[in-house]
Amino acid sequence: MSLPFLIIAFVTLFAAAAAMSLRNLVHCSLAFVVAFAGLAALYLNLDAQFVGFAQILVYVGAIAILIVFAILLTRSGDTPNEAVLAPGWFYGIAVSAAVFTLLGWAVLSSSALPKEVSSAPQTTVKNIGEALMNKYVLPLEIIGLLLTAAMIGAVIIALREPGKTKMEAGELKIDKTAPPSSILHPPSSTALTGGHS
Amino acid sequence: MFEKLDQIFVTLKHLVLGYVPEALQPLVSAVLSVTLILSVFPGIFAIVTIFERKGIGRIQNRYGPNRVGIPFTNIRLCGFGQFIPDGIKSLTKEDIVPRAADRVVHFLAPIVMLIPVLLAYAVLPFGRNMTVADFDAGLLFFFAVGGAVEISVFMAGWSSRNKYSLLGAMRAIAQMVSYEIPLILSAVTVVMIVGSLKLVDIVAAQNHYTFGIAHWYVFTPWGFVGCILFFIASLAESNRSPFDLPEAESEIIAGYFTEYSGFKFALFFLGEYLGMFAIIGLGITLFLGGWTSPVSFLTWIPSYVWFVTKMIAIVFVFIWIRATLPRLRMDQLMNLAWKLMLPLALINIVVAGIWHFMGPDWQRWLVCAAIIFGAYLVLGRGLMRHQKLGKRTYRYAE
Amino acid sequence: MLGEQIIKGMAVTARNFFGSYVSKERLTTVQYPEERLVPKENTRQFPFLVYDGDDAEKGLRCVACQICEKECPPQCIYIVKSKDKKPDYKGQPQLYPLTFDIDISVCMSCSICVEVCPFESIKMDTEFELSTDDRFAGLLLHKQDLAKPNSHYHQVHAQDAKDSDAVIAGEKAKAEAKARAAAEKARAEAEAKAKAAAAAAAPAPAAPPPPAA
Amino acid sequence: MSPLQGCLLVSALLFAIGFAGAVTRRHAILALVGIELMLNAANLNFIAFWRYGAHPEALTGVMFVIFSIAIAAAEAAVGLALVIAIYRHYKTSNLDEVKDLKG
Repeated sequence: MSLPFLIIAFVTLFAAAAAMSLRNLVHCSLAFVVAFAGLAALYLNLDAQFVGFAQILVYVGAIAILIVFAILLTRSGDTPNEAVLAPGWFYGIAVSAAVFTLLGWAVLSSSALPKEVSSAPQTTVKNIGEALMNKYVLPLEIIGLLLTAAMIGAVIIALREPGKTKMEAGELKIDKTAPPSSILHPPSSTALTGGHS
Repeated sequence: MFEKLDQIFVTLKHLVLGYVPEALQPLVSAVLSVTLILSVFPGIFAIVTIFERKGIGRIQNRYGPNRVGIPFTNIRLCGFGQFIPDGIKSLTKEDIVPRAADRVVHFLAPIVMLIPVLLAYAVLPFGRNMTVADFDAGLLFFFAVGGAVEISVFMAGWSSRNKYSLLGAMRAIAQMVSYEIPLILSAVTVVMIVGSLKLVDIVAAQNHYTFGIAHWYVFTPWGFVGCILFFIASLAESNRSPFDLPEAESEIIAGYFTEYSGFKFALFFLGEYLGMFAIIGLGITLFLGGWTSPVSFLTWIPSYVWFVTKMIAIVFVFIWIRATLPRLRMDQLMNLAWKLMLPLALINIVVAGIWHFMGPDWQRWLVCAAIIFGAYLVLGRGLMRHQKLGKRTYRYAE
Repeated sequence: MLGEQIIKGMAVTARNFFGSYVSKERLTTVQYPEERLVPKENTRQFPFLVYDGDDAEKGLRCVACQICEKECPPQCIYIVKSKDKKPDYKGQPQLYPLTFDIDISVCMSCSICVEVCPFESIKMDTEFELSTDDRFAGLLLHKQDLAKPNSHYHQVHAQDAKDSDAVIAGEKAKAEAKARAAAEKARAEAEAKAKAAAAAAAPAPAAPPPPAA
Repeated sequence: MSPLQGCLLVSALLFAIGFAGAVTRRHAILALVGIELMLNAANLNFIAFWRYGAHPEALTGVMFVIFSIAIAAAEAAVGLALVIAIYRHYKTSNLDEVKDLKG
C-alpha cells in the first residue's frame, strides 16, 4: 500500500463517484475520462505498462469521444431540470452498498489470497505479442471478428431508416396551429416596448 | 571531441546528478530533462511563429514582420524579436469568459490540451542517449496521450456555449479520429519491420549505412508511402492547413478558440504548435532516421542538431503547404481519409509484410514498388472519376 | 494522376518564395515611415485656412461668414465672429473669425466647406499623420493650427492653388476697376459740382463719399 | 492489508459505484458508463491477481484485460448506437420512458 497507489486510487474512485452523481452529462463524461485515466495509472502502478497505455488509447481516445458524441447527438448536453435518479434509486444504492460490503468482507477475511508480495514480473511488449500470436491466437481472431461485427452492427443500428424524408422521420415539424408570424401580423405595441425595455 | 559535443547534455546531467543524494536522483534527473524540454521546444515555437509569418509573407510577395528586434535598441534582426511583444501582448490581455460558459471546463481545457502534448515528448529520442523515458511500448504511449488532445478540444468547444466553438470542436474531433487511423496504420509498418515499439530501437535499426547513405525507411517503397501517409495524417492531426477546418477563420471564426483570449488562447496556440513538433518528431523517428545523419561522412555533427534540423525542415514544408493549398471541404476531408489513405495504409502493411518475407533481394524493390504504385493509381483514378477527390466542381444556384 | 496539381501549386509558391529574395520588383510593399508613396494630386484629408502674406492674423482670407459652419454635414466647424472689422485683400473692411475650430475627429473629409466658401479661404490639406495621445483636445484644431500660408497650398495642390489665385486676382481686379470707376465718377461729379459751385460763386461743399460697394 | 487486498477493495468499491450508477440513473448513456465502470473494476481485479499471483510470466491476467478492453470498446460502440437509435425513435434517452413494446 504505497502512497502513489493510495493517491491514484482516491482520485479514481472520486472521479468514478462524480461520473455517477453529477447532474450534467458532459461533466459526467469528463469525470469518467479522469476515472479511466486513473485506472490506467493504477495499471502502470501494477507494472502492466502495455495494458495501461492500451487503456488510455481505447478509453480516453475512443470510448470517451464516442460517449461525448452520443451525448451531443441525443441533445442531452444541458443540465436537466427534472430528477436524474430513477424512482427506486434508494434500493439500487442499498443493493450496491450490500454488494460492496460483501465483497469487502470477502477480500479482508479471505485466506486464499497470497500474502507475500512477489517482485515485479518482467514482461515486455515482445512477450505479449508472442503470446497473442501463439497461445491466444484463436481469441485474437474471434476478437477481430467481434469488432468487425460490432462495427457493422453499430452502423446499421444508427443508420437513418431508408426511404423516409426528414419530415416523415419527425425531425422537422411544422406546427400548424401556431399563427403565422411576421408579415401578416405586425408585432403588437407591447411587444415593441417589451423589446426595447 | 565531437563525441563529447554529441553527449554534452548527457554528461552535464550526470555531472549534476553526482552532487545529489541518491534517493533524490530519479526526481532530479526527471526535473532536469523536463526543464530542458520545456525551455527548448517553446523556444523553437517562438522562432517558428516568426518563420511562419515571414515565410508565408515571402510566398505572397510580402516582407512579413521585419521591424522588432532587440527591445529598446535599434537592432532589428529582420523582425525575429517579434515574438517578445507578441508574447507580452497575449499574456497581459484581458481574460474574457463568456457569461453562459461553463467556467471550470472552460478554464481546464487549455491545460488539458497542454499536458498530453508535453507528455508525448517523454518518449521521443532527441539524440543519442537522449530519451526522457524509454518505455518498452513508447509508440503506443505516444498515440495514447495523443488521443487525449481530442478531449480538451471537446471541452473547449462545449464549455464556450457558442455554436461556432461547438461546430469547430465537432469538426476537429471527427477529423482527428478519422486521421488517427492512417497515422497509426502507417506507423505499424515500421513496427513490423523493426519488431519493436521502442523508439530507441527504431532509430537504431536505421542507423547504418551502405555506400555512405543511411538506411532510413523513407528510402524503401513501403517506407516512402508510409512517410507520405504519416505526413498527411500529421498535418490533419495538428489541424494545419489544408486540414484547418476546425479553426477555419472565414467560416466558424477560429472554431473552438473563439471564446478564448489572452493567456488561455496563448496556451492553446502553444499546445497546437508543440503537438505539431511532437508529431513531426515521431515522423522523423519512424521514417527519417531520428537523430542519425543521412550520409556517413556527416556523422560527426551532434545527433540533437540533426534532430532539430530535420524538424525545422519539415516545419518549413508545413508552412509551404499552408501557403499553397486551399482548405478542404468536410466531405473531401472524410473522403481523403477513408477512401484513399485508409486503403493505401492497409495495402502498405501488406507490402511491408512482402518486403519482410522476400528477404534482402533486389526483386523485392520492384515487387513492392509496383504493388504500391498500382494501388495508388487505381485508387486515385477511381476517386477522381467519381469526383470524390481531384478537381473541384462548382455548382451555382439557378 | 491524383496529386499532380498539388505539386504544380507547390512549385508556384516555391518560385514566389525564392523570387521575392532575388528580384525586388516582386515585393510591392512600401516600408512606410522610411519610404513613402508620392501623394496623388487629388489627395484630400482635412481642411485648413489659407492666408496671404506672412502674418496669419492679418492675411487670413476668412471673413467669418459662417457658410461653411452651416453647410458642414457633421457640424464639426465652430466659428465666433469678431466685433470689429479689418480690411481684406480688396481693401474692404470685413469681419474676421475670433475663433475658428475644426474637430477633425468628427470631420469626414467631404470638402463641402471648400465648395461653398465664396472667399477661397478654406481648402483641403494632404496631411494625414495627425495621430495624438489626447483624443479630445489633440484632435480639435484651432485657428492657429489651421491657418497655413498660400505657399503651403501651392505646395500641396499646385493646380488648384493657381486657379484659386486667378479667381482672387480676378475679384481683386474687378473690385479695383469698380473702385476706380466709382472714384472716377465721384471725381467727375465733384468736378461738376465744383464747376457748378464756382458758377454759383459760393464756397464748395464737401464731396459726398463714394457709396460703399 | 496487503497490496493485493488494497487493489481488490478499490476494485470492489469501483464495481459498487458503477453498479449504483447503472441502476439508479435515468439517462441511458450513464447506464452504459456504469457498465463500463463495472467492466473496468473486473479488469483491475485481473491485473491485481496477475501482478501478485503465482505465475505472472504466463500473462493470463494481461491477456484477459486486453481482450476485455477490446470487448468493452465493441460494447460501447453498439450500446451508444442503440442509445442514438432509441433517441431517434422515442425522442428521449430517459430509460424510464422507454417501455413501449410497440413502435
